[in-house]
Amino acid sequence: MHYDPILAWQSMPDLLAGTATTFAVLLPVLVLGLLLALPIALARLETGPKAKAAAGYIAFFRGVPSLVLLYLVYSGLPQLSIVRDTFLWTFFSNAYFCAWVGLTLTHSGYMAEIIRGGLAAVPTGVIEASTALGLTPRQTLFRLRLPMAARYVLKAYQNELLIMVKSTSAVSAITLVDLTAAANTVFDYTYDPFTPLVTAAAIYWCIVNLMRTGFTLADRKLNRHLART
Amino acid sequence: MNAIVQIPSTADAGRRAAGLQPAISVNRLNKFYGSFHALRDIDFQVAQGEIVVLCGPSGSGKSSLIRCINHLERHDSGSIHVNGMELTRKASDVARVRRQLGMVFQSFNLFPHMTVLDNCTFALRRALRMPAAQAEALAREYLAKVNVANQADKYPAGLSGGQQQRVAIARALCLKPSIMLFDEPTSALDPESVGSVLRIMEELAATGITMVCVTHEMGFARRVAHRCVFMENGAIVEDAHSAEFFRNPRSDRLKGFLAQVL
Amino acid sequence: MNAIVQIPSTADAGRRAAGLQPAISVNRLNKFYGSFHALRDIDFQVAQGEIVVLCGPSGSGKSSLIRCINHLERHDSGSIHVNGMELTRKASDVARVRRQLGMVFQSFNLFPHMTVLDNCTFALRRALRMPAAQAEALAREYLAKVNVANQADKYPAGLSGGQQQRVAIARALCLKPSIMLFDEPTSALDPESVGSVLRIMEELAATGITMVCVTHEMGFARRVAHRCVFMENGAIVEDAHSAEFFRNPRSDRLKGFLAQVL
Amino acid sequence: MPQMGFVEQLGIGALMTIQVAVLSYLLALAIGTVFALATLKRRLPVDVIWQTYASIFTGVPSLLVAFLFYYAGSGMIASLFSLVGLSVTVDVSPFAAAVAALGMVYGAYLADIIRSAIQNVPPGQFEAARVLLVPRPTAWLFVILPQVLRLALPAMTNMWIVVLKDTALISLIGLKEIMAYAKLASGVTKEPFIYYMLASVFFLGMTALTYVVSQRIEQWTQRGYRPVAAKERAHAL
Amino acid sequence: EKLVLGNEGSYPPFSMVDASGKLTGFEPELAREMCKRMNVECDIVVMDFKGLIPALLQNKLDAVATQTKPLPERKAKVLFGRPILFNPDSYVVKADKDYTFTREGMKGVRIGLQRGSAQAKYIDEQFGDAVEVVFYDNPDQIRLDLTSGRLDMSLGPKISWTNEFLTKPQGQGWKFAGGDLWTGGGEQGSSWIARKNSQELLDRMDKTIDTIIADCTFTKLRKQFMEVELLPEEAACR
Ligand SMILES: Nc1ncnc2c1ncn2[C@@H]1O[C@H](COP(=O)(O)OP(=O)(O)OP(=O)(O)O)[C@@H](O)[C@H]1O
Ligand SMILES: Nc1ncnc2c1ncn2[C@@H]1O[C@H](COP(=O)(O)OP(=O)(O)OP(=O)(O)O)[C@@H](O)[C@H]1O
Ligand SMILES: [Mg+2]
Ligand SMILES: [Mg+2]
Repeated sequence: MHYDPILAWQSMPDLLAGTATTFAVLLPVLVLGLLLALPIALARLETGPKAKAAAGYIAFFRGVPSLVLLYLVYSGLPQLSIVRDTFLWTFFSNAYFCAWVGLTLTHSGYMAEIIRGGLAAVPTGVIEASTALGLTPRQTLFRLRLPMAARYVLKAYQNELLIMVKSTSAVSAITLVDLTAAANTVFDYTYDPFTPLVTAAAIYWCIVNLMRTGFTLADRKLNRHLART
Repeated sequence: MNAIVQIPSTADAGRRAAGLQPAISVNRLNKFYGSFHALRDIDFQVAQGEIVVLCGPSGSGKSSLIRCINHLERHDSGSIHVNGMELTRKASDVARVRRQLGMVFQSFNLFPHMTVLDNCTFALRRALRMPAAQAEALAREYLAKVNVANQADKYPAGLSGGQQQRVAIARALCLKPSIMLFDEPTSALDPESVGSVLRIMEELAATGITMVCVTHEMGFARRVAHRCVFMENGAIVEDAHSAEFFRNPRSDRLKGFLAQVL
Repeated sequence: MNAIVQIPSTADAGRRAAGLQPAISVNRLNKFYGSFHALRDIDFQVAQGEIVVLCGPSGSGKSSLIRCINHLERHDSGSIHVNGMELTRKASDVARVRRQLGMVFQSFNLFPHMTVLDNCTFALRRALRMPAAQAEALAREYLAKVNVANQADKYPAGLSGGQQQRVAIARALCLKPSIMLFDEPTSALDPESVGSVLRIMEELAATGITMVCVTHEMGFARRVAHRCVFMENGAIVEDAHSAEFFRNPRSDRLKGFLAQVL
Repeated sequence: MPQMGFVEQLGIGALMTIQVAVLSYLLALAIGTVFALATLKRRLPVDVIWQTYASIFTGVPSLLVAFLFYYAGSGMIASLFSLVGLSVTVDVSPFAAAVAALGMVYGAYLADIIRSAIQNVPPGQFEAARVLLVPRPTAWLFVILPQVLRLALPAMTNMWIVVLKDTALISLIGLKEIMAYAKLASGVTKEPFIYYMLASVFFLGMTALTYVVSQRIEQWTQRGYRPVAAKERAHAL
Repeated sequence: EKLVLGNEGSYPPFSMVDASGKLTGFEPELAREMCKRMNVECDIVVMDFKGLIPALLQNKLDAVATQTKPLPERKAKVLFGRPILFNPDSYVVKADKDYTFTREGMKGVRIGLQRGSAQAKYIDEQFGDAVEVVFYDNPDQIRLDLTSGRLDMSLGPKISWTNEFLTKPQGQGWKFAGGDLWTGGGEQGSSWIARKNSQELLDRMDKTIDTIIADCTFTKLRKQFMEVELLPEEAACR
């Protein structure tokens, strides 16, 4: 078993195309997941039926393997005629759309829990100070609680994001050729598992470590106020 | 340094002389936490420009009263009027009343991720929609008044407790409230910082602003307050001119309390 | 209630009368945090049974000194002897010296997940390997001494600040130290709780134990301490009999300080 | 309708999933704890090792790590032993490769979680234990650990669920866990949804069980902490 | 002597795991018969198809008892035994559609193929980027997507497409087109394989299978699982 640089070079275009697919799947999921997670996290902080529903949502989508969720969206929903025979089909016939839906649901489940944790960690006194200064609850939420929560959860968000980058590879189950799938295709043709997978691993490594660096910089910027003097 | 107060207060807080509207008027106020009766039939008036000190043992309801007045807690019955406006649960009423009130907390509650200057301009810009430049000028003016102008670009964590509390006072003053509420503003401070905050409060008192202050700094109460109110178990036990309050405590409980804290 | 002390201390702390070994003897002690010189050439002696109060402005190095004495911080030069034993970096020396010392922190530092009783028996059982029954009996005895016997089965969070601090004192006393160190034991407490802790400390002083106490409670210092030491900028500025300390402060800085805190 | 035989196989797969997940998680906990303790104080050599480890194992998908261990593991172990002059041939089983891969990947994540929990235990707790003469190991075990657990539990529970679900990715190295059986069963019966749904029910059941157990542990770690008074929700939207 | 054989396990009726968890299907049964006659103890390991050759190369398996097409790049790595079956490929298209299988005729067609298969390679060589290829991990998904309308056609082995699709209700309205194709370099038979250094083992396996075919046990086994004949030699056993 040895690393074959020539094969690695030859398969580079395929792997880069796979990387592009990975991003095409990932980026909308990150944005949509975040947007979806916010109202769920807020509902979770309340009491009563809304909170129960939010808790159920989080439990369900964190619990179901994303592979199954993707299958369900991609192959399961078309069995229903309201999906199959209406305008919805124009969306659901597209594998990217299905990937976005499936992964967004999973991601939003995790994110809702992370955001809830961050919001809960904002000291009550600070919220009261904002209230006493005359800010409306909405202003307090967007201008104070969320910015502070973002600072608390940076690390948890980083972990979720890194795991998300890698678990995007589940989309190969619904025909998308992401980076892992691209490496697997090379592997399928050459029976050399080592070279394409190590090359893919190297690309993942670059992506992830760029993100980690980004987070370190963000942490330094956002948490300036904690810097020891 | 002490202000010449326009309206001498009467110890009989229930029925105030007519003419000038009271700054704060609390009537038969009751507050429950679940089944716990935290405030019992409170009647409490503060005249315009009056400085009132609230004291009493821990858990007696001092904070609860202050917090009801600016609606950080909802009251369950009775009424609260601030400068003649009734405080109801309507968001618009709450906002109108809060515009009259500045609040300073025991634990400062500065926004840790904003610089001192941003702490002060935050409400000006977001709540009053003041242009940034104007807000900054105003904030710097008040920061200078409390002697922390040179700390404007630091983060709160970089300041001593006394400096933080003075920033908190400046932050509240920026909004030009007609009434300031203080909830144990010095009890989280080290002994030397206490002095600097009390001095700022004295200067503030001299400007004729109305102040309600929960504190155990009896020296401050004696020197600055017009009236002292002693609470216990959610009720007002004594309410008297401050000279009278210290010289002639009527109830045994207040006598005991003063013996402890003096 | 005040104890009759065996050994009258002399204000000149540097050269003590021979005969009895000093409880604590600190010589030319220096301590740096990075490049910051926190303790400068400290000479500091405490005789057996002596009660010493340390005071001074924030950041003057009071805590650092106390913490060096029981090796919570390492000193960089100079020597520390406790009951004649030198404190070096050797683990066995550190342990031997710590056996002599009880420590009470400003923030109590009770173990939040253990009941009051377990807090007290923990060290007895784990460090001294005392049988459970004996440890419990001892712990209950000391809890009774500080008047919290009836709280033994509660968790610290269920107690008031004053009660928590008294538990912390009992926890330290259980190990029968010959010297007690207090670092601002009352400054995290509400005004009424302060009284209860100071009373326990006075009773403790009356038993003839050696005590070093960082505090700004000047009333306590006056009534109980034999000697008061004033620190500033990492150095000892004044060291005098307590009567002398308050009556005749020599340095201007101490005069200013006393004016602030009294 | 699902055929009972296949459901039984799913059960066998579920057992395998649980075994792999539990062992991986224990390994990850061990690795995480060691790294957390080693990196509490910043020391250059340890820091370099840790940063390299973290960047590799959080940077590479766990599937690929498992692949490498499975296919190249024997060689790696042999060359490790040959460094000390031993010639050893170890056959890396899919099970061992899976456990090692998941354990090492999630160990990197857990190290961060555990370290920040330790750092958030008030320093006064360490100091109180020291001045009370409590030996270091005892203090860690009885004073620090319960408090670390209280702080880290939510994140650790999350990580457990992630590990559990990640076992599904390693069927590619021949490990027959529940998702592999679901795939086999749907391949034979041509009824994919039934078996994938059953597999999901298993995962949801495990998540629910995790929730119940973590609540129990949480109650235990929360003893002594006053329940935070449910304040009025004046601030919520 | 003990042999470790690899088998796919999810390619009915050639290879599957039945409800009791037992590996069965034509190939495992044939392999068991072969082992019996070779007088060796066999361990049949179930593994993803694409894991088989790497595992073989890594000595995790001694031979692979799953039909494998002799593609050139495979032949470069492993040895192929005697053919186990002849299984030509054919296009599967909507019954009411007629395609000419040229670059022009296939323009814009969406075709579903198994990832890494010989068919995928063939389509790529024939039509390049004129067609839109969608890759799948397993043929069942291709069939689902044909019926759901995401795909226009597929290309795959006739035997399994007949068994699994065209003779089933959901395959109504679909047909083979384009005739028999021998994708994968034109070689016609699919075989079992072994490592390059196992020529001797492979010869023994081949010889044993020859005897199994000769005494019609092969056909008997095959009939338990399917109707179509797999080898020309089977004609003797009709
Ligand atoms: N959010 C709450 N939920 C339940 N009980 C509360 C709440 N806030 C306060 N209380 C209770 O109400 C009583 C009065 O509390 P309050 O904080 O007003 O007292 P205080 O006089 O300010 O005391 P302190 O001097 O300790 O600040 C106390 O017994 C307290 O336990
Ligand atoms: N761990 C540390 N690292 C760096 N500097 C420190 C550390 N601990 C204390 N210092 C600095 O050493 C000086 C003395 O601190 P110390 O805590 O001994 O003062 P103190 O007299 O106890 O003050 P206070 O009354 O505020 O408790 C201060 O300036 C402080 O900032
Ligand atoms: Mg209060
Ligand atoms: Mg200190």
